[in-house]
Amino acid sequence: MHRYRFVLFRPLQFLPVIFGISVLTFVLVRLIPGDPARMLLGTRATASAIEKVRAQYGLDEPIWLQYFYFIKNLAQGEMGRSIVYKTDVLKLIATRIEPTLVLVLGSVLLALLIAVPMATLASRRRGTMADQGVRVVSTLGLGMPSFWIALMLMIVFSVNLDWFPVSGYGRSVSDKAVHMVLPCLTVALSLSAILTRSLRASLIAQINSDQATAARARGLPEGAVFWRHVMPNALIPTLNLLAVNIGWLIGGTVIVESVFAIPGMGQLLVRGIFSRDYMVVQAVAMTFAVATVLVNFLADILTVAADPRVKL
Amino acid sequence: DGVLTIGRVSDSTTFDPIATAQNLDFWVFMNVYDQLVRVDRTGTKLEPGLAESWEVSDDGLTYTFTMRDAKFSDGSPITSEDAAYTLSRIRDSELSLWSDTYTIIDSMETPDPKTLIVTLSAASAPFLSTLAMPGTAVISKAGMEEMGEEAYAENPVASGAFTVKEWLRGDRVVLEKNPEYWEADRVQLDGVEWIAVPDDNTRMLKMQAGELDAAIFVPFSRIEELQGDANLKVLLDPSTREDALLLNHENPALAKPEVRVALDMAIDKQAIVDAVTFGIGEVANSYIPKGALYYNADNLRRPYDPEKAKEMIEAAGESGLTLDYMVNAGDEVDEQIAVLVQQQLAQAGVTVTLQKIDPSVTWDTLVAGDYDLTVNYWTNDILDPDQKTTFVLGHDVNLNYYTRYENEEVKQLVADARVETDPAKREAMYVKLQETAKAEVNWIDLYYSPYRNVTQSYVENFYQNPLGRFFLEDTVKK
Amino acid sequence: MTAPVLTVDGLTVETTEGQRIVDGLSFDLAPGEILGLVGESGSGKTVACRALMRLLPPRAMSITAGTVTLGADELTGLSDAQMRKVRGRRIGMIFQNPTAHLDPVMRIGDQIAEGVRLHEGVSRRAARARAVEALRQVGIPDPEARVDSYAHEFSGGMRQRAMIAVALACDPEVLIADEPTTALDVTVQAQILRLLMELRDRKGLSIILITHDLGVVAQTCDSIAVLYGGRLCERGPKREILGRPAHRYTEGLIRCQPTTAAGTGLLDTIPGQPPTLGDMPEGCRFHPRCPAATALCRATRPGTQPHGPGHVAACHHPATLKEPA
Amino acid sequence: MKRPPLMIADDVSVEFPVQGGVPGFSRRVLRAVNGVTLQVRPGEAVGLVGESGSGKSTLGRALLGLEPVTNGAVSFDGTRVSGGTRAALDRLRRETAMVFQDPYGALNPRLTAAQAVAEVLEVHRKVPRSEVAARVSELLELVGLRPEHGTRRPASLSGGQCQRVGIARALAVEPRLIVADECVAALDVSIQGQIINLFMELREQLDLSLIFIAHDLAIVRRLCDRVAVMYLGRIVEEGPTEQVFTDPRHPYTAALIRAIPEIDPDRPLPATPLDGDPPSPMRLPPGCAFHPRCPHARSECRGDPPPAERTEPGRRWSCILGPGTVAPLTTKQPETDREETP
Amino acid sequence: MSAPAAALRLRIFPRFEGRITLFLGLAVLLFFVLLAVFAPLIAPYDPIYQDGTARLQAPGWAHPFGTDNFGRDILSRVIWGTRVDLQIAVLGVIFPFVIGTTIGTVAGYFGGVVDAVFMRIVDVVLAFPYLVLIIAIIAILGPGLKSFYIALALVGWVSYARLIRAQILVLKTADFVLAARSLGYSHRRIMFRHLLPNALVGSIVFSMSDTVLVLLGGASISFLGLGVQPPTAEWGIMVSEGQGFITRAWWMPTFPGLAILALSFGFSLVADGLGEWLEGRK
Ligand SMILES: Nc1ncnc2c1ncn2[C@@H]1O[C@H](COP(=O)(O)OP(=O)(O)OP(=O)(O)O)[C@@H](O)[C@H]1O
Ligand SMILES: Nc1ncnc2c1ncn2[C@@H]1O[C@H](COP(=O)(O)OP(=O)(O)OP(=O)(O)O)[C@@H](O)[C@H]1O
Ligand SMILES: [Mg+2]
Ligand SMILES: [Mg+2]
Repeated sequence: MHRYRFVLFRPLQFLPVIFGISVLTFVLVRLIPGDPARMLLGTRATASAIEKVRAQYGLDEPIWLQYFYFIKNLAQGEMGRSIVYKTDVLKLIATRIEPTLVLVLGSVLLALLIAVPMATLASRRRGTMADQGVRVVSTLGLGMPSFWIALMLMIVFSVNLDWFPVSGYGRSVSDKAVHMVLPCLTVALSLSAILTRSLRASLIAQINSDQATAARARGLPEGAVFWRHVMPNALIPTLNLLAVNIGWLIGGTVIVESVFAIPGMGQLLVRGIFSRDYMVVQAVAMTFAVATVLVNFLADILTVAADPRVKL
Repeated sequence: DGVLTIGRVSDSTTFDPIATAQNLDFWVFMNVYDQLVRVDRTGTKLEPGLAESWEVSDDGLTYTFTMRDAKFSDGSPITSEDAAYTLSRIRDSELSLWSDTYTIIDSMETPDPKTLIVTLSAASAPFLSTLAMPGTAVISKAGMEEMGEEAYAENPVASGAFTVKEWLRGDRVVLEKNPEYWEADRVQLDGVEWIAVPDDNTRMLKMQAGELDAAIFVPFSRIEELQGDANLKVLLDPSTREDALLLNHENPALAKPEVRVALDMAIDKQAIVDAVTFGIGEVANSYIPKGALYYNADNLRRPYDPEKAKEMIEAAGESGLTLDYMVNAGDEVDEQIAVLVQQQLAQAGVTVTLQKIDPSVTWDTLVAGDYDLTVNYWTNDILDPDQKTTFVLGHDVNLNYYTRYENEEVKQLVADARVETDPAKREAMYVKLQETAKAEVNWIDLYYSPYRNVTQSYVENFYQNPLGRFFLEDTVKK
Repeated sequence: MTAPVLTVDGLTVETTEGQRIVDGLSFDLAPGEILGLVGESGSGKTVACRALMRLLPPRAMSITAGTVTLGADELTGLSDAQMRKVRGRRIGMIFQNPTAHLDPVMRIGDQIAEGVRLHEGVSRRAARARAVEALRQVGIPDPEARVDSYAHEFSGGMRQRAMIAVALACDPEVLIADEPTTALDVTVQAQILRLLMELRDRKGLSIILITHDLGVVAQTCDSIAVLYGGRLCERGPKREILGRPAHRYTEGLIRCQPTTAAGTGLLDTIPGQPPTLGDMPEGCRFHPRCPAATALCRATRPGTQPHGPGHVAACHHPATLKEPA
Repeated sequence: MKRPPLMIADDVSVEFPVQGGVPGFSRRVLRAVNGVTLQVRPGEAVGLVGESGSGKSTLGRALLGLEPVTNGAVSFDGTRVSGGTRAALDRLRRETAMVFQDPYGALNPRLTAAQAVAEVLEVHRKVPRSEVAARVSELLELVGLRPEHGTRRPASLSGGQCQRVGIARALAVEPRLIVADECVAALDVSIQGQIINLFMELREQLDLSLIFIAHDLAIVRRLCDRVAVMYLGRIVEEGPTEQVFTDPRHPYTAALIRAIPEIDPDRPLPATPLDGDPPSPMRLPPGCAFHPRCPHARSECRGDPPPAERTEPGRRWSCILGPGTVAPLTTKQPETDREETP
Repeated sequence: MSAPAAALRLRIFPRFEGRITLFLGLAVLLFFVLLAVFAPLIAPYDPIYQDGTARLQAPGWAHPFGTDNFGRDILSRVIWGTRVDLQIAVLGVIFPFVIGTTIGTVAGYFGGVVDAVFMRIVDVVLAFPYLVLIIAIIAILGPGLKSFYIALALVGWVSYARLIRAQILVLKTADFVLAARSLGYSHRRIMFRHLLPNALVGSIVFSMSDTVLVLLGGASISFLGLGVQPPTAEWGIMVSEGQGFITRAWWMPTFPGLAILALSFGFSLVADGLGEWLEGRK
């Protein structure tokens, strides 16, 4: 169908973004003061040892040459070797990508599970105490630092109630599921606050929309009007908001992963930044960026699928 | 089951002993590898490891090790060849971060599988101690050559009590009892899991929830609370850790000894111990940690006297002194000390401006000398005081630990002490060094503090030796 | 005369702030009649019709007085559930802006079938057949294929036809058409008006046609009701009103409607501006713009008086009477 | 004596890029105005009528240099302005103005009426700063607003009043030509007349040229000297208003005139309204663009090239039919001759 | 009759909708502003004075919010922290707002290459995890508030640019812009006198809720140890430092946490109220 023709050509538009990201990460990482060799060797390093490490990772080359190698490797599907972990960065990422993926997807799912009923309640009972209640709850959800939410959840649900493990990722599928409830909930609480607000606003707009009035004029009960005509139309902008916020969301996993000791990409990235592990930072940032781009691409496809008017 | 789970800040980075300088890795190396020579539990004596015994020639240049009957985890015998390979690798390999320490090894011979003869290019009192450093963990030559360095670094052939069963990068290292280990009878645990839990609070909560058998590095602030938990045992093992306030002697004011002395007097170390360590630490009086070899218990303790300090500073013509204090961002204890020092020095008329710096930049700043004051800590890698003394007083490459303290006499004394083989004379030399350092205030000793670990009450014989190693051979889970 | 299908008596709609948007509106609708509801923007035409359907924006306005009777049922007294059975099934409604009033993400056929299935409980298949039939009735070519289209795939005229199909799918007795052609081109407007008239002829539908274009009314309606400032000025048979307007506003409206007839010089106009909700004039709401206004007009609201066969007007000084001294 | 034309559009086309093509490869365009030739003389009012989407607004904007012309040329007062120099464009701006359909949308909601008018005076330095206020009230008075209206923002003015502000602002530049784009379509009938009358008076007083875009032919007949009928981007008929109304030569013009509702209970709806909708300008039919809806269409109409333009003195139209073939409009008479079954 | 009853029932809220929220929000903000301005007068203690004899005291008469592990009065620190956190909320939003608005306006108005270039930059920045980018920039500039503001400005403008650009794209097709062009106004005048004031509403509402994100961002940055210099009292630092004491001295993280929540709540209310009020005025 020609509405989906963009699927073929949109990826071309990604190229400049991905190129931009590669430059940005590369430059950013190298602008950060601090020497990876010294970080690796610690306090008792000798100058010669430092020189040796720098040479080993090509850090003594001019910066443009380093970038050239980076791009060259990238073109060959390589991301270089981690200075700290002394292994291929792609291999590292391969082991770390799943927890982050689960965390992000789980959070989104959970956030939707929270936001949809809340926004429904608020928009259908607009102006009542229920609406105000939802507003207060969502504002509070938004106003709490995630590390704080995490701590509270741990104390209540893990230490006191012993329902979920405090932290970690788990081994088997069911084990992982149990481990990821609290981390996902942590992210979902603030995410759902944003989604609830957005969804509530679009629901209200749709509830009062002409097409909803027309549906009522056909004799449809309010429930049918809401679920068949209001919700589908209101959900589309909210899903797009979600896609735009994916970078924010992934950023949020950085803290959640370290609090919950989830061996994911966020932790890898932060440790990478703090230990100046250039290759790791570059690779993870690139991965995140590509993921973000893909998510937005997916959102485009979804929007086109959900809204017959949209053509891209 | 008999698997001990231990929570720590971060995951291992490699199993190649020569390629890392991180304690994180050392802890696990000591479970997986054995060494020719080990440090004992008290951290004051060397004891035989894979080397059953050794002899030192009179000139102190030739060391002859006799290897015991032991096997790698793949069942192959551990020979002197392997030991020699291990040492030559740490000295020569591209990957080695420790080459400098071992260039003193001139040559090695292996006349038979049980004998290793090491010849040094110069006599060195601390040489044996350096053989107990984690980098010299004995690896299998055949294994390394067969697997290649990268594969070995992921799944090593073990010479120690445990083998690596599984390594989930970023999450945990899973160790399994090594039945081939020469002391396998001693090992009670079926396995060990080193689990990364970066957040201190989370780690402690995991202990409280009973999800870990042990956790290392308990924040000072949590000790009292955890001690009150009947299910937990808080272990405060003696350490060689000393926290000291570094002074940059290049600052014209700090170059004056009387100013440094005044600052030492202006700082109420006991208050710091009380506030920061909740009374768990102990005020330090020497750069050599308490309980370590040649520690001088009688070293001077300057009384806290801000008034006098103020007078001295004024007398030195430095009234209105302003100093930049470099704080390691994100290190809670560091920030707390900084805040206290700032307040205390204010009473002596010294203005301290705090400068938060990303920890990864700290070293560059220290190297560049862009600071006046900063707190740092040191733990000994080896039991011999030479290492720290050289770093702190010996005019080594690191500018006397970046304080830029200079005293030629001291420098000479450090060099002499290194080669002095008579223990009594050596001790006298180190006492002299400690007294001089204190007198001249190369830096300001703040406090000693123990290692703070916690285990479930059913765990026994879990300990950290003063050099920071965990030996789990005797650990039992009841 | 047959009994009216729909009787509106004294219908009053107020906002929550207490402003009267529709003030005592009364009229009735005979079977097969097309009633033109005329008035300027903001005169309350839309609100009045939504009030008939009890579809006023919740919490913003409500019916505060009056009754609406459809056949034997008094709509104002029905429960919400009962009222839903009236909507779509007995009264259909079409709107000015077809684009906004069709669900953009639901197929046209499904929107038609939705009401049919709800009201008549027929199978999915049967409802679809009905949808095809409804589209055929309103003159959409190739309805079998077009049931699966989305609104945006239709042209403006087709969308309006589709809306009519939605409204007529359950064969209502009354159709309320709120400015159904304002957004359309004149040539398409003629098509839609023609369609409405045909449907009336074929099905005996009664239609309330809201518009502000007297021309449309003249060509399509049987009778006319004129609204001004939320109140009824005048109502009666088309020829009566257009030929012998009684209310000064109606008269002015007819006078200032431009015609295609040749003419020169300035157009006739009604001076001044229509009143706004905030400041409704006392007395007759038209008096500030009325050439014949007197103190009486400024003070008292005129009552409706008969003015001819089926023709009533609310004016103190009807045009055909002698002008006051 | 006829004066030379003030504005000349010569074979003007305007194209818009549309989405859907492959980025960087093919470019799909929509030709909104397609080879239009039109002249406006000083003091003349030209009506531009046609269905929605036929390109009236686009043409109007192109004439004022607000839309880039892809083909052809526009000249104003003897100077070429399309693709012309900056100075020519500046001059065009200083001597023309536009009035819009949506009276609210055309005014910045944040400026009061007086500010909106004053801004023009300041930008063009029409009067010294000190006299701006006086000139503003003069202009407001000219369009029939009281001074107190000047202090209000659009939201607190009625539609008709806003439209007057828009006209006052247009007059502030002292233009020689005004393009009024459906400027009464959004207004109530009782207000429409007031605005039209205002235009008629202003034309009289100021010797303005006027391009009056509308789809309400009744108003055009009253106001304009000449009328041009557009269909899908082309002018299909143009001529003196009276002649076009009484004797349309193009069947589309005839249908347009017939479709206008008239307050005449005796005149029923046209029995055969024009069938179908205007085709999308993206997919123009070959030949005469009107042929799919034309009751008189013959096979010649369906093939390229489109019908040649036929002219008579003062008139031109693009249809193969001869004069008198399409029904003339006879007002106030029932069109019994066309009253057939649908 | 049910109709009048319904009218009565429904009359309670709509009239105040928006306005009441707005006033409530403004009241909360005003409260904090007063707290910040009069901190020296209101705070019972010196916020950085360490009283070695009064460590970790539970809330009581002498210290209503208790003391921390240095014996500092938490109430005083919370009050003084208002100064820093209000500054974070305001400065952390103002710079991105101004930069983003300007760029968004120019890009949206001119379109074409300018737009394409800026939007690709926006894409790149958006594709980067937000917090990570901020951490990286702070790492470059060195920890501290100034770096935080610069990082926020460098990263945060993107949202505003997108928002404004979208508005401008819609508005620039409005008749009043065409009118301005037909009247020969300069691009600058059209952009900044005509378009921008009309496009700003959405961004202003967004900026109010953005302050909440900035406050939390500040807290997260403090959590990672990259925030203000000690011993400055700042809520985010107080919460993250107090966390370790949660089971032993719950008051240490709780009160500054509540302060963050309250201020966020104030800003959110203002955002909601402003949004609804402006919506209602249309
Ligand atoms: N939801 C609402 N809340 C408050 N007032 C409203 C609402 N809807 C309409 N009104 C007011 O009610 C009055 C009548 O509006 P209505 O829409 O019925 O007019 P109309 O005659 O249909 O006008 P138009 O020809 O413009 O459609 C107007 O003054 C309008 O401002
Ligand atoms: N900026 C634009 N980009 C793309 N297409 C446009 C643009 N402006 C107008 N068009 C298209 O050009 C054609 C002519 O539009 P124009 O607005 O000139 O018609 P019009 O005759 O003024 O219609 P109306 O009576 O509805 O105002 C239409 O098909 C329209 O969709
Ligand atoms: Mg209406
Ligand atoms: Mg137009």
